[in-house]
Formats: sequence, structure tokens, C-alpha cells
Amino acid sequence: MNDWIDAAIALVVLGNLSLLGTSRLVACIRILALQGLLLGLLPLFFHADDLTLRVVLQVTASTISKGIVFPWLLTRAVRGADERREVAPVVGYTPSLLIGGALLGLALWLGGRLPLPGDAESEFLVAVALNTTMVGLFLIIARRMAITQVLGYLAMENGITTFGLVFAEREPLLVEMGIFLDAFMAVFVMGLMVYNINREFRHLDTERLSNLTD
Amino acid sequence: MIMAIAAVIHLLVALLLAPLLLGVINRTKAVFAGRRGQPLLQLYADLAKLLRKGAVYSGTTTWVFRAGPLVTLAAVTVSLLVVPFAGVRAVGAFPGDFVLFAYLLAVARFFTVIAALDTGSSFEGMGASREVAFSALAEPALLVGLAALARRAGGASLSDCYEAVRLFDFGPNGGLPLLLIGAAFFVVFLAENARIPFDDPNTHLELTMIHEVMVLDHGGPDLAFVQYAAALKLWVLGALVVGILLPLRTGFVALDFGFGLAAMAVLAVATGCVESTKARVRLTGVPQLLVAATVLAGVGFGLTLR
Amino acid sequence: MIVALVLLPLTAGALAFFLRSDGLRRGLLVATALAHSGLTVAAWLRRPLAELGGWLELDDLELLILAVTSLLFLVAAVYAVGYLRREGRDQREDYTEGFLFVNAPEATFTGCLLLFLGAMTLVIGAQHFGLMWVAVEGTTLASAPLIHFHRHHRSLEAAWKYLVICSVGIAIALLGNFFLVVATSALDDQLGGLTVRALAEHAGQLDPTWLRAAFLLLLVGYGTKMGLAPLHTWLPDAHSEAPSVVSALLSGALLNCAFLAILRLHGVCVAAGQAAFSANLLVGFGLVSMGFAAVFIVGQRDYKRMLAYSSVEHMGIAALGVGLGGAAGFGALLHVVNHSLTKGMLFLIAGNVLAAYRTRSSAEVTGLLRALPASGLLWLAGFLAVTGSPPFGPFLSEFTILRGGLAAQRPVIAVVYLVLLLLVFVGMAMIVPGMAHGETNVARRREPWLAVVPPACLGIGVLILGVYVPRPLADAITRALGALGLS
Amino acid sequence: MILLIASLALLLGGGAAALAASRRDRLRNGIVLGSLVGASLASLPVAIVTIARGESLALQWPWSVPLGSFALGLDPLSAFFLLPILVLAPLAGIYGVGYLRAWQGRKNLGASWFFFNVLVACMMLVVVARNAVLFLVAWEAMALASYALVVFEDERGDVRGAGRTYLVATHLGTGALFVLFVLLGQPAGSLDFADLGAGAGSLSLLFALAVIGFGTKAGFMPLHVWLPEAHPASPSHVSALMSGVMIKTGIYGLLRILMVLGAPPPAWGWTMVAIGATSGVLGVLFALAQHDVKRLLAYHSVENIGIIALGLGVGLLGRSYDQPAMAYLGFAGALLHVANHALFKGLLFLGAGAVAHATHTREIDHLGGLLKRMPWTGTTFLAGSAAISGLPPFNGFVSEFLIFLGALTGAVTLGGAGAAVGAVTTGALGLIGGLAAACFAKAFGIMFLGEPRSRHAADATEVGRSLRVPLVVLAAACLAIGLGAPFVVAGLDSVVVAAAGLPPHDPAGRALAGPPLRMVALGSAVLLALVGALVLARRGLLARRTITTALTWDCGYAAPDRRMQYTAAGFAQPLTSLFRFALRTRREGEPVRGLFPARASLATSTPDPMHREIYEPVFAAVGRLFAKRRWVQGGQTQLYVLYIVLTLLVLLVWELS
Repeated sequence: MNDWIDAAIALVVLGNLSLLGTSRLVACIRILALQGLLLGLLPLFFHADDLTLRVVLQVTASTISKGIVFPWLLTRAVRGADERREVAPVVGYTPSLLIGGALLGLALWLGGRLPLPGDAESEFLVAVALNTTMVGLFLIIARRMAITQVLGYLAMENGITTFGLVFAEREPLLVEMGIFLDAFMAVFVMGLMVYNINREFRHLDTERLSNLTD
Repeated sequence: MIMAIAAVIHLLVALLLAPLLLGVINRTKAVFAGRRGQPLLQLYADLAKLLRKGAVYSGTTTWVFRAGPLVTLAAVTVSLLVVPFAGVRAVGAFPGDFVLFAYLLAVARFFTVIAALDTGSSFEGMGASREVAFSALAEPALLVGLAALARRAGGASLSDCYEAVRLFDFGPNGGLPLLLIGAAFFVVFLAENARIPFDDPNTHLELTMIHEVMVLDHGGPDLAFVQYAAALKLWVLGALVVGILLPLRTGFVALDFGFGLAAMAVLAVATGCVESTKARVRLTGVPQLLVAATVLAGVGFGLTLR
Repeated sequence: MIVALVLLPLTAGALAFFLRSDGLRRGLLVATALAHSGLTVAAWLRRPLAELGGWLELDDLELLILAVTSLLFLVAAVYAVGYLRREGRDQREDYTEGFLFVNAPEATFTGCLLLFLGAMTLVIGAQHFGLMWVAVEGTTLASAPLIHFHRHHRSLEAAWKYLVICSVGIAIALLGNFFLVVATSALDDQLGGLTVRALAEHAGQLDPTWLRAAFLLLLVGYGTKMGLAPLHTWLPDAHSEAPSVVSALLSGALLNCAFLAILRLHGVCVAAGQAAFSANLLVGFGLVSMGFAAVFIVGQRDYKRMLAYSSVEHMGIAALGVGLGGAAGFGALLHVVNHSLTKGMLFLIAGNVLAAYRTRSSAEVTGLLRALPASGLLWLAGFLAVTGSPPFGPFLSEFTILRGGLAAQRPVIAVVYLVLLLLVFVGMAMIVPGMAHGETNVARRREPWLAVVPPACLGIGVLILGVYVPRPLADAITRALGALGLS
Repeated sequence: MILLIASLALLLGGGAAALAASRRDRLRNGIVLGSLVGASLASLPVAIVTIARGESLALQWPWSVPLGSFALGLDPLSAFFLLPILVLAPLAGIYGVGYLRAWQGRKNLGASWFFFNVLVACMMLVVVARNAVLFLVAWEAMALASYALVVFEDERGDVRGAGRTYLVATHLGTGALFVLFVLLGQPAGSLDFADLGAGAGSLSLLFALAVIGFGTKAGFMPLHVWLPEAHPASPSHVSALMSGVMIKTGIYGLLRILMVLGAPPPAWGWTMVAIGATSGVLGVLFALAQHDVKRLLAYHSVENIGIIALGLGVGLLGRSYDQPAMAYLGFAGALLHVANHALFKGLLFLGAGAVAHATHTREIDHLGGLLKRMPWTGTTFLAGSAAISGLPPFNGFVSEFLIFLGALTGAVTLGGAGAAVGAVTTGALGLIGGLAAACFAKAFGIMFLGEPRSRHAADATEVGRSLRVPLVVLAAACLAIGLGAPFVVAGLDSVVVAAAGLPPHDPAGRALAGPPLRMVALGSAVLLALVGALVLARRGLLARRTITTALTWDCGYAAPDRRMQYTAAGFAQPLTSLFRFALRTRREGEPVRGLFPARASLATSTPDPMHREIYEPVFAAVGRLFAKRRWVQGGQTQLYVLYIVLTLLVLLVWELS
């Protein structure tokens, strides 16, 4: 089982790095979808011994939304816009990759510092969840286009949700409903905003969205 | 009892002899200049003549102009009440009386000044301006000096202060401090009475005058009051200088009194000598002299702190 | 009852989207606000029972915030009626850039306003950290369209920033919630839900490292919403671009809700023996917020942004007060009440000023007292109140916090706090009186009572709180502090 | 006590009623005057009885405010500070009714009177409050009410600027008071004055806070900057009230705190002496350089506060060195000067206001010859000038005399360095007195004497009765206190003893103060009698002589002109140029050129050097520094998210490492 987990983790980390290094939006969305699938399935491996219906349902919902629905919505949004590429990011792609390495190190360090009570094997998972979260945040910071920022946001959500699914499974369903609801609403409302931005500025570049200053 | 009588006698003597001091000064200057000079009693004659004259008032003036000489004379006269003379305590001696003394002189000055301003003349305005400037600087010198005297005397009235002054007193609080304070007072005496090197009472050259120019418009009885008040002021301040620098005391009231009058005469002669030998300082130099006097008095005070 | 409090505005909000008549919808808005206030009063009089297995409960702290929120919403609703009447739906010219734009449909505005209230009520009532988190996210989603009411690029930008920044914050808070769950893993099944009460009861068995990490994440997450510097960056943009009614609610009600969430976790930390850790963080954020606000208030050119930064400052004060504890804690909760009323009033007045002068530049506004006497007077009074001058409410609370700071043997913090307060005063004194006094080209006009009476009511409230702190209020604050373990 | 509270209620009610009756001028004026006079009549007897009996009244009502209580108390000290308020307020009110008539219909006078009444009520409340919260509320409400009065003519830019300076200054001062009271309240956990006490902290820190906090209100140099701005900006009856009474609440607060702090170390006394000497000398110097009569008067307030501080310093040193007589005299002088300054500064501001009212200018150099046109105003202004210059027989001399006497007592009795207070104080007071006389010779002489320098002055007529009555009353009061000094000071015994912290009925000071004061009063009386006698004598001398009227002697110059008269700037020039290192007067104009100069001009102005060279640069520097930090809020969402992430990471790393 651990091999599977390790393989999945390795894939996720690779996905994180490639997210940082890719300029084509559609490719980003695909990576994200893959990542969503992987991370969504992780709990299955984790709770293989005590698999309950709840976990199965969670996993199903998570994989379907993150692996299929969101990517589909986002692809549509990208098709609607003129730009297909992030041409001039705030932080270039090479530095982004370097920072991604640093973030990975930081995540590993933090994961080591946060020992899970009674669960030794999951140490890496904490790090990976944190790393995914950080990479998502980094994308928001380092990319200029609104759509890429939404993607970053989704990556971040991926990391957090994974963490929740794996470690906070004891919490009743309501919370998870909230999580999905919110993730959906975030994408939906943000998508709406992206649409609005596109209409208002004919452009998805957030450079235009920095007029309000002191 | 004797002292009380002596004090009253001093009052009368001062009121009577004050104009004579000016005569002595003028005679001294005449001697220096090789002239015969005017009679010693010239001022008395002037006063008598002026009192018999009518008056000319400028149409610009108000009651302030008429009040000026009167208030000036009244204030100087009242100030005489607290001045001790030749070891005789003043009639009105009380703790802190020298503050009243200084402020009465200020009253006199204030009214002289506003009377001058009342004429609207630029010359008198100029004199008034200089007068207030220089007297404001003379005030601290006088008061700090008196405070020093009060400290060494252990009492806060002029009479206490001067009773404690002895000739040839070379104790820790005598000698040098007294000399410094006496010097400061002499400067104040010259400045306040509009003598050379601060002012020239004889010229009528506007640009150099202070006191004389302020009273240009007064005439008749008013001018008599002004001149008499000036003479009295010379006397009271002179008494303060003499009380420090020439404090001859024998213990016999009459003898001391005589010495005191003689000392006043010496002071008048000394003033005449200064006026004959010194040139008037530049106007900008006057403040320096007065500040120096304050410093002298302050150092005098500091020496008494030991 | 609590469910009713939450559902009432939610249903009314949903209904508002479908009502066709403007009059009816406005009536619905005010009626809902009134009903909500009525229920709140009822809750004060008779403490409602906990519902949904303890997930919803109104304790003293909650009642306090609920009362402020409800009151402010009522006032804002009344003001909104007048505001919507003025706004209209035809094309309008933008004040600053001169382009034409239209407003969002009124139904969207009213509906979102009501949903916003529902979400805020849920935040207040929710004792479960998960539910609370859902509700906080709900407030973001409900209020973003409100900010984008004027459909033009600036308000879009403000709404976008609001959404992005608050979403990032809320995501971090979600991670914090998970951390919190991890912290409870030693308890297995005894916990019975991630409620404030349960956590406080079992605080001793929580894993300290994870609890602290969870507090950090939640503080940063909700702090973004609350407007603690340097997480506050959405505030000035959103407050300056949103309609003034919305700004008033954002500043006076929403920030409190986020603060409430942080307070609750602070209470858990106190119970778990981590008081020093969380308190120091609050103090730190408080001072940094005040400092940020001071820097941006001094020389500020836009009076609505100035008010927004002032909100940052006051949230900082509240955090600082809670962090200092003792008397300062009392002051902090009192300050939350005072600040809501004051800032609500100021934003509503700012709306009047904006409508009359058609500029947000404080330099271009002069002679308020001549053009709009009532608004001008309230504007000046609000400035004095918000800077903590007697005889207004914030003075008492700020003074109490100062007292608490010195009593807690933290003179340096108290002095820095005071200096920052004074700096903000100086900064605002350079701006506000200049707006109120002087001559003006704007013709003197009759001010509609709907535009003046609501803020005036708030102003009177602030004045009363400055000379008299009602016993029930003081008692409620004391008990609330006791429940948090801060007294 | 009930009467006092009734007065407060009457004032506030009257103010509110005036606000309501804003448009009906007669009714409103009636209400205002009724409330002011009524409150004064109701409370004056209470205050006087309290002082005479030397007893204290107290009252405490609960007040639902954290650590607040509605505690009022009336002891001799409070009662004494009530006196000037109760005397000056109705007089300023009467004056104001006439003064504000010019604005009827153009301004909301109801609001102005409302704030006036609030100001009076708050001042009263400040001196009787016995709880720190109540005190601070009243204190700040007082400041705000006066601010509202200062910006009465808010259409003028300078008035707005003055209001701003005042608002900021007073609030910064109050900030120091916040800390002060909190620290004092800590040991007992209560903010009632009865429980205040110094805790473990440094007493000198508390003293410093009190000096800064109360000194800002009082106008200690260099915290005085708001005074010369705010006083000229406000209507004259307000300036009179603010300068005459309100700034004294700072002195009151300082005294009250000193009573709490207990035995003072010598350093405090020296601090006060230093502050007093600085404020006094620089205040009068700055006054000398001014051309605006109200600005000049404002600087004189700084000067007189300096004199009061000198008195306090002498008194404190007396306490430190255990010299009851010195302490008594110092405090007596300071306190009496508080009352005296209220009277003559009130008189002078009202007089200046009357001049401004009649001539529409406050520029001294545009006036002249007003004594003929406005005899009442001129004569009373002269009385005020003499009083403020400390000239006998007026009241200013009496209080300065007491301070002199205290300092001299120190010089005589103290050993070593302590005695130096005698030299410093007498020197400073002497210099201040001389300069003040110079300044008022200038103010009175240029404004009221000579020939008019402009149309404004030439066309002036005497002001109406409601403006004259207060002037006459105040001038009479100045003279009365000057002549009745022994009785006044004896009457104030209980106040002085309380302020000086001496055992009650301590005879030392009274014994020292009584006889000299009798002599001073006698001297003043003799002076007046002598003047009277001389008047008669001259009348006799001139009885049968010719009296002619002519032109002023012009030294032979044929065509004298009004514009050739000395100006205020010229009059003060010897002194201002002597002290130019402190004044930094600006001179602008065209110098005289060539043998036959066609035109030349000279304008001097002396803005406050401390304002210009300390406060303004500091404020500007802070503003610039802050402006440089604006990029933080640069508009990029990315940047903003970065802040969040950085905050989070830094905190996490800090927490977990």
C-alpha cells in the first residue's frame, strides 16, 4: 500500500512543479485535474483497512468535482477569452521552479515539525498537502492573469481538501458539504467574476485591476 | 523716635535739595569745560518760572498727555518714601518695599512714555521706544542687585539692605559683591536718569536723545513737574548708589546725615566727571552695557551664595 | 429561535430576488430588519435554547455582537430605502472618470443584502467551527455582489480583490480548522463535535502544537476578513467603492463577525493554557494594524478610504485589548460596540457627502456645515467619536484599554498604543475639520430625513455610550469575558 | 452643592434653549444672558462661602461607566478657580450679545451660544470633578466646545488653520493626561480623586506628564503654539473667556495633581521656575514683535502663565526646602495672579474686540487716536495695560509682588543653591515686567494715542453699552483688588494653605504677607491721592493763565503727516532687534536706494519660531515619511496575497522552530 501512496505523492509533487513551469492555461488545467484525481483518491489508500461508505462517497464527490467538473468549467472560461497563455508572469518560470523547490523544502520541514499524533507514516502527506497549498498560493501571487489565479486557488483548495480528507475524517459530513459547496461557489463566483472582468476589460490580465491604490 | 524724625527730615531734604544735584553736575561739567557755567540754583529758577507760565497743548493730545507729568511726579515722590538715606530707615520701610520702589519708577516711566506717544510726534515716539527698551533691561539689574543685598542683609526691605552695608566690610559677603552691585547700580543710575553715556541731557539732537525728546511738547507747569520729577529720580537712585559705595556710618544720626549729603554731592561730581570725560555710546552699545550690569549684579548674588 | 433568526433573512433574501415591485422589496427589507431586531430583542430578554445539538447557541458574547449587527442592519436598511430611491437604474456618470455606467438590479442588491445578514447571523450563532467557517465564507459570497453594485471597472476591481483575498484567507482558515481537528485526535470520540464549548471543556487534552498552529492559521484566515494588518488590503478598496450602506455594514458588522470567530478560538487557547501565545499574537497584530492605519490615515486624500483605514485601526485596537486581557478585554468588547455604531454612522454620512459633492477627495470637499448642516455636524461628531474624544463612546473603551495595558504591566505597549491613537487623531484632524468648515459651491439643500435620521440615531447612541454604559451591556460583556476565560 | 448642580443644569439647559431659539434673536439673547447670570449668581455665593469657611463639600452619585463616578467636590481650591469663571462668563456673555449682533442673520448664533454655555459649564465641571473619567470627559468637552467657538468664522482660512492647531495641540495634551490619570489610579484601582495615589512608578514621571498635559492647555513654552493661533481667531468674548479662564484650568489641574503627589523634590520647583522664566520672557518678547493686537494679547497669556509658573515654582521650592513662608507666598502669588490675569486679560481682550468691532481691523499699525473717539474703551484698556504690566495701584502688581516676596524670602532664608531662586525669579520677573510695560506702552500708545493711521481708525465711534459695561466692571475690579490687596489675600488664606500643602491655619505665611500688602495698598492709595492733589495744584496754577492749542512740535519740519508717526513695529524695534536670535523676525520689503529714493517699503512679521521651526518640520517630516510607505498599498492583488502568505509563513516558522 505504501508504494501506492508514495507513487501518488511523487506524482502530486511533480504536478506541483509542472504547474509552476507551464504557461499554457489548458495544460495547467489538465495538470490540476490530474492532481485533483490523485489527491481525491489518496484517502482510499489511506483508509484501505477501514473503508466506510462515507469515505467512498467523499472520494467520489471529490474526484468528480475536482477531476471533471471544475476543469470542464475552467476550460470553457479559457476558451471564451482571447488569451491562452500566461505570457508575462510576475515571477518568471525558471525562478518559479526554483521557488517551488524551496517551497517543497519548507513544506517538508514544516511537516517534520508537525508530527501527527499516533500516525508516523503520514508525515510526507502533511508535507505534500502543505506543499500543494503553498504552490497554489504562489501561483496566485506570481501570475498575472485572473484565470491563472483561479487555478492557483484551486490548487490550494486541492491541498487543503486532501489534508482534510485524510486527517479530519472524523468530522461529520456537514463540514465536507461546506467544503465542496464553498469550493464550488468559489469557482462559480470567481468564474463569474472572470467573465465580468473579461467583459469589462476585454482582457484577463489583472494588471488592469490595480488602479485602486493610495 | 529720632530715627523717625530723621526719616521725615530726609524726605523734606530730598524734596528740597534734589534740583541742587543737577546744579552740581552741571557746574562740574562747566569746570571741566573751562566755563563759568550756570548758577548752582539755576533749576530752582527754571521751575519757579515755569510754574508761573500758561500752557500750550497739541491738538492731537488727550488727557493722557496731561496726566503724564503728574503721575510721573507722584510715582517718583511715593518711591522716595521707601528709600533709606545715610543709615536712616525710610518712613515706609517694609519687606519687599524695593519691588514697590522699582515698579513705582516703572509707573513713572510708563506714563512719561505714553504721554510722549500721545503727541503723535515721530521724535517723541522714537524717544519712547528707546526709553522702554533700555529701562526693561535696567530693571533686572536693579532687582537682582537688590535681591543680593537682601540676601546678605537677611531682610527684604531696602532699609534692611542698606543698614547691613558697612564701609571697609571685607567679610565674605562684603567687599567684592558690594563693589559689583555698586557698579551695577551706578550703571542703572546713569541709564535711568538719562545721563551720558546713555543719553545726553544737553543736546537736542533728536537722533541721539532719549529722555529729553520725550518731553519736547510739555510746557509750563507740566514741564516744571517733569523736570522736578527727573531731579527727584536722580536723588532716589543716587541714594541707592551712595548707600553702597560710600556708606559712612558713625552712629551719630546728624553726623551720618551730613556725610550722606556730602556723599550725594560726591556722586553728583562723579557723574559730572563721567559726563565730561566719556562720550555717549552708540545706541546699539547701550543694551550691552545694561546686560553687563545685570551680569555684575548676578555675579554679586552668586558670590553671596557661598 | 436561532434558526428563525438565521432563516428569516435568508428566506427574505431569496424572496427579494423574485419580487418585481421596488416598493414591496424595500418594504420587505425594512420589515425583515425590524423582525430580525425584534427577535434579537426577544433573545436578549429570554435566552434562546441551543439548537442543532449545540451547533447553534447564543451566549452573552454572541448576543452582544448580534445586537450590534441587527441594530446596524436596521439603520442601514432604513437608510438604504432612501439610498435606493436616489440611485435609480438609468445610466449615470461616474464622479471621478466621467464614463457612464449602470447599477446592478435592485433585486440583486436587496437580496444580497438580506443574504448577507443571514450569513452574518449564522456566523454569530454558530458554535461549531466548521459551521462558522461555512457561514464566514457565505458572508464573502453574499457581499461581493454588493461591492460590485455600481457596475464599473473600479467596483469590479474592488470586488475581485475582496473575493480573492478573502477566499485565500478563508482557505487558510479551512486548513486551520483541519489542524484543529488534528489537535483533537487524542480525544477520539469523546468530543462530540468541534464546538467551542466542547473544545473548551476538553482543552487540556488538545495537542498544543497543532492547536497553536491551528490558531495561527485561523488568525491569519479570519484576520484577513477582520482587517488586521497586513492582511487588511481589501478593506480600503472595497469600502471606498461599495455603496456607503454596504461599507457601513462591512465595517460595522462583518468585521465584528470575523473578530468573533477569532475570539472564540482565543477562548479555547486560554482554556488550553496557551493564553500567552494567542494573546501575544493578538497584541502584535493589534499594534501592527494600528501602525498601518496611522501611516495611511495621515495624509489620506480619499475620505472613504480614510474611514476604511480607521476600521483597520479599530479592529487592531479591539485585538490589542483582548490580547492584553483584564480591563483591556472589557474595553475591547465595549470598543467593538462603539466602533460599529460610530463607523456605521460615518459611512452613512460619507454617502450623503458623496451624493452632494460627487467627489471622494477630501480636499475638494469644503463647507459641509454650510451645504449639509446636519450631515456636517454628524461628520464632525463622528470624527471626534472615532478618534476617541470624550464625551463619545470610543473614548471610554479606548481609555479602558489603555488602563488595562498599564495595569497589565506592559507600559511600552500602552505607550505605543497611545501614540498611535494620537497619530491617527492628528491625521484625521488634518482632514475632517477642513471638510466640515469653510465655504462651498455646493448649494445648501434640504437633506432627506431618510439620509440623516438613521446616522443621527447611531450618533446619539455613540454619545449615550460615552456618558453612560447601560448595566445590561456591562454585565453582558463581563459575563462574555468570563466565558472566554479572559476576566 | 445643589446650587452648583442647578447652575450646571441651567447653563446646559440655557444652551439647548438658545439652540432651539436660534432664529429669534431677542429671545435667544435673553435666555443666554439669563442662564449665564443666573448660574453665576447661584454659584458665586457658594464659592465665596466655601473659601471663607475653608471647608469642603462633596457629592457622589453612581455613574455607569468603567471606573467612573459622578463625584463632585467643592473645596477652597475648586471654589477659587470657580470665581473667575463665574465673574468673567456673564460679563463675556453680555459683551458677546452686543459683539455678535453684527452676525445676526448670517450665522447660526444659537449654536455659538450653545457652545459658549457648554464651555462655561464644562469649565465649572472640570474644577469640581472628583473622578478622573468625569474630569477627562469635562476636560475634553471643554476643549471641543471652545474649538467650536474658535472656528466661528470658519470661512476664513487662517481661522480654520488655527482651529486645527488648537484641536491637535489640546488633544495631544489630553493624551498625556490619559496616562497620568491611569497611572495615578492604579494603586487603588479606582479613578476617584480621593483614591488617586502614586504607585511604584516614578513620581517625577507623573509630574512630567502633568506638566505636559496641563501645560499644553495652560500654554507653557514650548507647548504654547496653539494660543497665538486660537485666541486671535475666535470672537473676542470667547478669546477673553479662553485666555482669561480656560487656560487656567491647566493650572488648576497641575495644582490638583501636585496635591496628590505629595512632597515635591526640589527638581520640580526648579522645573517650574525654568518653565516660568522661559514662558514669561519669551512670551512677552514674542508679544512685542506682533502687530495683531489679539495675537499680542495671546502671547501675553503665555507670559502671564509664565509668571504663575514662577510663583508655583517658588512655592514648590518652599515646600521642598521646608520654608512654609516661601511656599505660602509663592502659591499665594500664583493663585492671585490666576484671578488677576482673568480680570485684566478678559478686560484687554474685550477692549481689543471693541476696537476691532469699531474699526474692523486688528492691525495695531492701522489704528491710532482712538482714545478721543472711544474714551470708555481707551481708558479701560489703559487700566488693563497698567494692570498687566504689573504697575501699582492695579492688581497685577499685587500678585507679582507676592511672588517677588516669596523669591526674596527664599533668597534670604535658603542656603546654597536653593537661594539662587531669588536671583532667577527676581531677574526674570523684572525683565518680564519691563518688557511687558514696553509692550503695552506700544499697544496702548499706538492704538489709542496720536493721530489715526487709517480711515478705519478715523471713522471709529464708541461701542454700544453692552460692550462697555463689562469693560468698566472689569477695570474697576482690577483697581479694587489692587487697593484691597490685604483683604483679598487674607480672604484667600484657605485656598493658599490648601494649595501649598501647609497645615491649616498656619500663621507663618499670613504673617509674612499681611503687613507688606498693607503697605503696598497704602502706597497705592498715597499714589492716587498725590496724583489727585497734583491735578488740583495744576488746575490752580493754570487757573488764570492762557491755555492754547497748537500743532505738535515737529522740530521745524514743515509738513508733518500722520504716516510719519511711530509705528508699532518701529516702536518695538530696539528690543526685537536685540532679541532677534530668539524671535527670528522676517523682514521683507524694498530698501531705500539712492539719494532721492522714490519708494521704499518694509514689512516685518514674527510667526511663532517654535511653531515654524520645531513643530511644522516635525509634522511635515512624519507626513513625508508616511507618504513614502504608500507603495505598500500598491494595488496589485498579487502583492496583497503575498502579504498574507508571508505573514502566515513567518508566523508558522517562528512558532514551530
